[in-house]
Amino acid sequence: MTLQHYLVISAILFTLGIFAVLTRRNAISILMGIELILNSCNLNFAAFSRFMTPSEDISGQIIAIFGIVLAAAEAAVFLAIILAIYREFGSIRPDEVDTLKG
Amino acid sequence: MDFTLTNFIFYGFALMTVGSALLVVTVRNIVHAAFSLMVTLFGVAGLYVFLQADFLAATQVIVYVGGILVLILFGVMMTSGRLEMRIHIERGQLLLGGVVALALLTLLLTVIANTPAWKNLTDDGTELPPTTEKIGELILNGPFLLPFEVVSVLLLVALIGAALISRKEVRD
Amino acid sequence: MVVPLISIILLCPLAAFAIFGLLGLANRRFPRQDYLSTAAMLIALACSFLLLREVVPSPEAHTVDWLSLGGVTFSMGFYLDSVTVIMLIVVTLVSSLVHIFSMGYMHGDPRYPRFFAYLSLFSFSMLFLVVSDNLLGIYIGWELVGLCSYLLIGFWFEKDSAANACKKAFLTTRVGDVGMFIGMMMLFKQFKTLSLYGDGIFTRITNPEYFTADATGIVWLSIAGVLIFCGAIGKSAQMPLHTWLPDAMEGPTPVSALIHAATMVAAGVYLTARMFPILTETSSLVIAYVGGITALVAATIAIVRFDIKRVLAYSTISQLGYMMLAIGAGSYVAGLFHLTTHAFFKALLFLGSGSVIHAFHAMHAHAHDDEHDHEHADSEEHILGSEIPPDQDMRNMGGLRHKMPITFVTMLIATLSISGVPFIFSGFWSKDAILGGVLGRAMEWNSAHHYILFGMALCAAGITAFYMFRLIFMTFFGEPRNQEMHDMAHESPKSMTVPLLILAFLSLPVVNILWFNEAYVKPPPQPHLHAPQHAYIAPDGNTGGKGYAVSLFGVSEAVAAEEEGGHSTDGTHADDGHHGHGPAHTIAMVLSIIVAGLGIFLSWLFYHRRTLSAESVATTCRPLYNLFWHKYYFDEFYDGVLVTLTVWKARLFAQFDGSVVDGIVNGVGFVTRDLLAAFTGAFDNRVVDGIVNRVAQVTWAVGGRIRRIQTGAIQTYLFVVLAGIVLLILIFRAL
Amino acid sequence: MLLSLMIFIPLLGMVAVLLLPRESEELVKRVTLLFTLIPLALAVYLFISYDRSTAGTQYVTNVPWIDAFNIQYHVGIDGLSVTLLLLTALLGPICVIASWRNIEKGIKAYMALFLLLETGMLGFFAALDLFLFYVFFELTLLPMYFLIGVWGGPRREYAAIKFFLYTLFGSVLMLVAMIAVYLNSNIVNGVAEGARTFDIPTLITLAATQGHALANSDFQVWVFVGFFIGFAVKVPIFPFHTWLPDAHVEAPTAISVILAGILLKMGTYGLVRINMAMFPQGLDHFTDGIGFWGNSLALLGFINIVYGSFCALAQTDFKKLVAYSSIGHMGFVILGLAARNDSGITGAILQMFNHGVISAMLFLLVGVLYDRAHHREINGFGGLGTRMPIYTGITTLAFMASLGLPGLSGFVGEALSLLGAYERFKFLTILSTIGIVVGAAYFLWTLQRVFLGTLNPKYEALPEINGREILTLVPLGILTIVLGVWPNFAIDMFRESVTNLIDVLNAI
Repeated sequence: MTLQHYLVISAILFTLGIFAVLTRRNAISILMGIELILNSCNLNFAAFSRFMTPSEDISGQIIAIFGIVLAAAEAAVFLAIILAIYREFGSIRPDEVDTLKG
Repeated sequence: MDFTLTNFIFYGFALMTVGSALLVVTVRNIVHAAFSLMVTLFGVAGLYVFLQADFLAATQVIVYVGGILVLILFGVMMTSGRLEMRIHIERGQLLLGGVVALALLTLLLTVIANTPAWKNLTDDGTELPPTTEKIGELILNGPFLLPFEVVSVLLLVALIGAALISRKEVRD
Repeated sequence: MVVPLISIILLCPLAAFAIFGLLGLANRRFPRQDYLSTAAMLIALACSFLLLREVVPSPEAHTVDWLSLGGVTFSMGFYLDSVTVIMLIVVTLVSSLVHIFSMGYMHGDPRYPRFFAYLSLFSFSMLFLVVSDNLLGIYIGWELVGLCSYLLIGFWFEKDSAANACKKAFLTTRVGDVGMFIGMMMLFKQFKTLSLYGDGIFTRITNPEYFTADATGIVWLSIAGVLIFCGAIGKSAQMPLHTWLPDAMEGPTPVSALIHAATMVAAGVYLTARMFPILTETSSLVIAYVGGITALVAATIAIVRFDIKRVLAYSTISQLGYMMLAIGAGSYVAGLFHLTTHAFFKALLFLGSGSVIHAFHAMHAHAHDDEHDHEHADSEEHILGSEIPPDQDMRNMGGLRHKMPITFVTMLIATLSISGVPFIFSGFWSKDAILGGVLGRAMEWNSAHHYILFGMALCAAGITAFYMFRLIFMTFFGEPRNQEMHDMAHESPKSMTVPLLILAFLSLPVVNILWFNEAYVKPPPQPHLHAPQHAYIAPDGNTGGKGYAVSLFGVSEAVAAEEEGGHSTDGTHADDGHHGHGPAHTIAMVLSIIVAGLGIFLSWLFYHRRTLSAESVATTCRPLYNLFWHKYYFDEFYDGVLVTLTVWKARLFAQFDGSVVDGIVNGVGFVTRDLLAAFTGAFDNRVVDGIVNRVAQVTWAVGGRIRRIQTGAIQTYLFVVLAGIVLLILIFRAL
Repeated sequence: MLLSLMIFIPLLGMVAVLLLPRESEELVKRVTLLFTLIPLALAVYLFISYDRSTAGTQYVTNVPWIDAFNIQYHVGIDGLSVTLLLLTALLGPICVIASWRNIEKGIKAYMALFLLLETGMLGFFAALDLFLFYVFFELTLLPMYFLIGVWGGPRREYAAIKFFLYTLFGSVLMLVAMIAVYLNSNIVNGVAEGARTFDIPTLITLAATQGHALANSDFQVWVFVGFFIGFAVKVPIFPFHTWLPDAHVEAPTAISVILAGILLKMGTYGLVRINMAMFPQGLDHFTDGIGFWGNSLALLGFINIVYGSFCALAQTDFKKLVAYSSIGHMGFVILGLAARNDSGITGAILQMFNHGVISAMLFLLVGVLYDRAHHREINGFGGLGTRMPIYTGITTLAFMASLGLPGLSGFVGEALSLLGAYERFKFLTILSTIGIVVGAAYFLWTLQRVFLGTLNPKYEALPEINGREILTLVPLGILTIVLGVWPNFAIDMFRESVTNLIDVLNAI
């Protein structure tokens, strides 16, 4: 197993996440895409920590843990916002929520 | 490259992760997508194990699978009411998104392949003692104390904020 | 002793005003502001008399640094010489008497306390001006008296005429002040100081490090001198900035007496006298001619006025012209002597007229009360700028000498004095000194056309006698012309008559000679006043290092001494003086007595015996009469230039009463306000602002197009961002 | 430390105000007042304890802030800044008191923004790091925009946006110039060495060093122009002034006071602190009296004086009149600075301070009248002198001070500026004296139309100025008189600084 294995997996996850965010017309699906992206990042942290630093240094893992915590916070807020939007607009399709349209 | 058991399991996890992620972004049924995501998260947790990150793997399972995924399902149920909600996708957007995503992937892969510092770094296979204790030391008694506290406050704020936003009656 | 005394003199009136101002802020009043102010003035008067003894041995300046910069220091301070003391006494004395007079005259006015507070502020400012040892201090006092004049002319500001007059006075004098300020800037650039004494301008002017008296230097100094004199033109109402003074009669009569006759307007003369050491031949000539023309022209205008206060106002302008003429001609002492005597007898005349007006006004107030303002609003005369309130119209008076004996007698004394009736009246001596000085100067110049100056002065003297007696005859002699008003008239209360009596006493020469003399501690006044008082610029063109006139006393003595020591021509100066002045004095005296007698005689014929009819003369000399009545048409001339442009606005111009520069002031005001200002205003709105708005519009329009990109769909945004990132990376990798 | 305390206490006050419940308006006002009074006390302390005998900066705090660009949190005061700090701190509580009754909506937000504004202003005058200077400069912009745009008159949005865009336009040029200075700050004889810096005192030294890129005269001229335009908008100088009347007319009274009293001074302060001290050769190019460019700065001053005065004469809106008169008076500052000698610069600085005091008084007075009559049309009044004697008295004092009556502070600054300018620009200075007459004309004309004559029957019941309003005016009135009678009181503070500045200017 080389570092590049992990990086490739992570890159695929990232791309899929981006793809989901770009194409899915459902806010919850977008959230899932974002989770994929965050996971790919965390995976990178762990991988770099393993391969690029001395083995007893596990700072990368801690950053990954922070990342997970952030993901949790983000998910909570995201869902709250989705709920609020749903109440307001009766829909969670992002293309229907365009108050900011110029 | 030799197909040892370890290697075999690794590729298994890798395939599981990537495949289920593909499902997440392609299936039309949102509930199915959510379950595929669960598989992906498990797969990543497995990969963490390969990276000697046992605590991280456990956290991944507990927080993601136990927390976030459940949250997502709740969200699905509260906003659609029906379990079989189909995800709307447009052709044009699919195409454009696909192009951008592919371009991005190509880019990333090129970078990965061409960065000299990352080449030929193989896993030396050293076994680490369980990392839990060390992580505890680092977080509660080491350089990560302040970030840890900040992140705790952030989490608190996010939860209170989420509760406030999703309340039925928002003042004004 | 000097500094504390002067401080007391200055602080007393200031404190009286400050008390009023501070209490006023809390809407309270000192119970008797009138007593307070008067007491302050009396203390100042007492201190001024104490100073008489302090001064003479060595005039000195007492200064403190007022404003110190890195390289330059402006100091403030007192300078005390005999002239200062004379002015101090004149100001405090007249001011005290006017304070007392006002207690009677202003009694019952709703703003009675405020009047006294203003008077106090004025006294402070005037005294500050007088004792200042530097141009900056003089300028400060100068503007402050202008403010007081503004406040007091506009004291009855409900009257539109008063509101206009006070603004006009302030603005007109400010035009002159700007000239003065430019002069100060010139002097400051050259001499690096604005102090006059000590190591000031008067010392540095002889120092080649600062000033060389070559041809350019003399031209430069002349310009500076004339510019400083501009201030005096404004403040002392000389031609062509004299038009504000007659209008200033809108103020209460005691104010006219104090500010617009005795003290403030004389500040211009005082300033010119102070600047004596830097005057060159050219600037002296300018001053002399301005003074001479003013004296003559104002006197002729006064002949045909019917408003008792306007007659006196024009008379004041004329007399101030006299003083300027004297200073310009080098008769420094004569000019100041006339300033002093004039202060007393002109204050007396104004207060006397105030007494008459008061007598009429009391009755008038009962009869008409509110209609006062509307009465004249539309009258023909109003447009001509000579609106006359009935209580000031001499055509309503007559035969008052029995009704108001004290007023009559005191005013008669003043009139005799101003007319130059010989020997027992002070005006004779001072006026004669001026005439003698001017004639002497003309002889010295030995150039025919400078005799014109003497001619103008002599004519003015005759005319003065004529119109002053016209005033006396019309007011106090003959039959009452308006029986109703005559019946109501009465002698004024003691608070008013006592100051009249004191001033009448002061108009006697004995008194003046006594103290004027004592202040000098010099030979007796008469020969002194007629002696050569000027060591002149040599008439033979030998102007080398002394292109300036030198006075006899004050610090300039030092200059004179230096000159005598340094130049071989000093003997010639003395000779010139004696040759020029001996006969000049005699001739001038004889002539002046003759013209004064002639004037009085004519006046008697016209207005008392009525052997000659003023009306018929007016008819026969219609053009001349019109010339005087319309104040030399200057006003009409200037108005006319603009009226061709804006005939329809004639009434607007008529609002301002006008004579010569009224037209200019209005014209400038009009051009700037209605044309230039409107134009700049429009330019500002249309062009400058327009450019700004145009830029905004373009931005707006472009924004309108661009905003369509903003779909509001977050996925689009993300798409653009990612595509952009990918592109950027590709581009930069390609490079 | 003291200085930083003073700068950030209003910010603390803002936080405190935001934490208060929105219903308790009285409390909000009192807290705001308290948090503006503390800086005032500190400013007075600084003013008293400032060592007048040296030109160096005092009360310096210098700690690294953003290491990557060598940006420091560097604050300190010299004589010029301490004078303006005092003015700012003085106007703070006065404006709070002036806003006590006439801000009807959102008093909490208003006060919070006001405190933020005060921090920006205080910081600006104390900053000694170019970057910090810029940050504070921009920091004043934001609250000002909202204060005008939310609490202003009928055309408030227009005015606020105009103000914002104008200033932003200027500050962009300033930013460019600033970056140019930064990038050149380590180039000596064409070779880059050492670290770049934003530190103003260091830059001033570098700009005077032979062979340093900053000392190149062409470079100085261009950078001078960049900074100049940035500050010119604030002053405002002739072609950049049209935001001022609009902003003034629409802004609420207290904000007009701040605008005229402090914000305009930020422009002239910047000119002295940056343009003159840092780019003496650039300054020389525009003030050496040779040719068009050599007279250009004085010409701008002259135009400001005459143009502003004439425009003021044409106004019938009381507030607009005062606004245009500000333009005229700031012209004297420019003229004095262009003279760059003792009397010119001292006069200009005095004029800055005095104009801050006097125009604050004028705007407060206009506000008093507006609160009662609900309009500002000069011709719509008449004869108020009989009805409101105290108000008339104070207005007369302010007018007289503004038109330059000796004995009041306006005169000293004006006279010194002119005296100084005459030594270098004779002709322009003589022409500028027109401004003195026109200034007197419009103020006296206004005085006549509003206060003299017969009382307009509409205003027979107009109430007299009340105690609170008098309280805001009295300190300013006292300052006006004190500085008029004893100008050394202020000049003592910055005499050494000015001498020092002139030495720098003469060194080239």
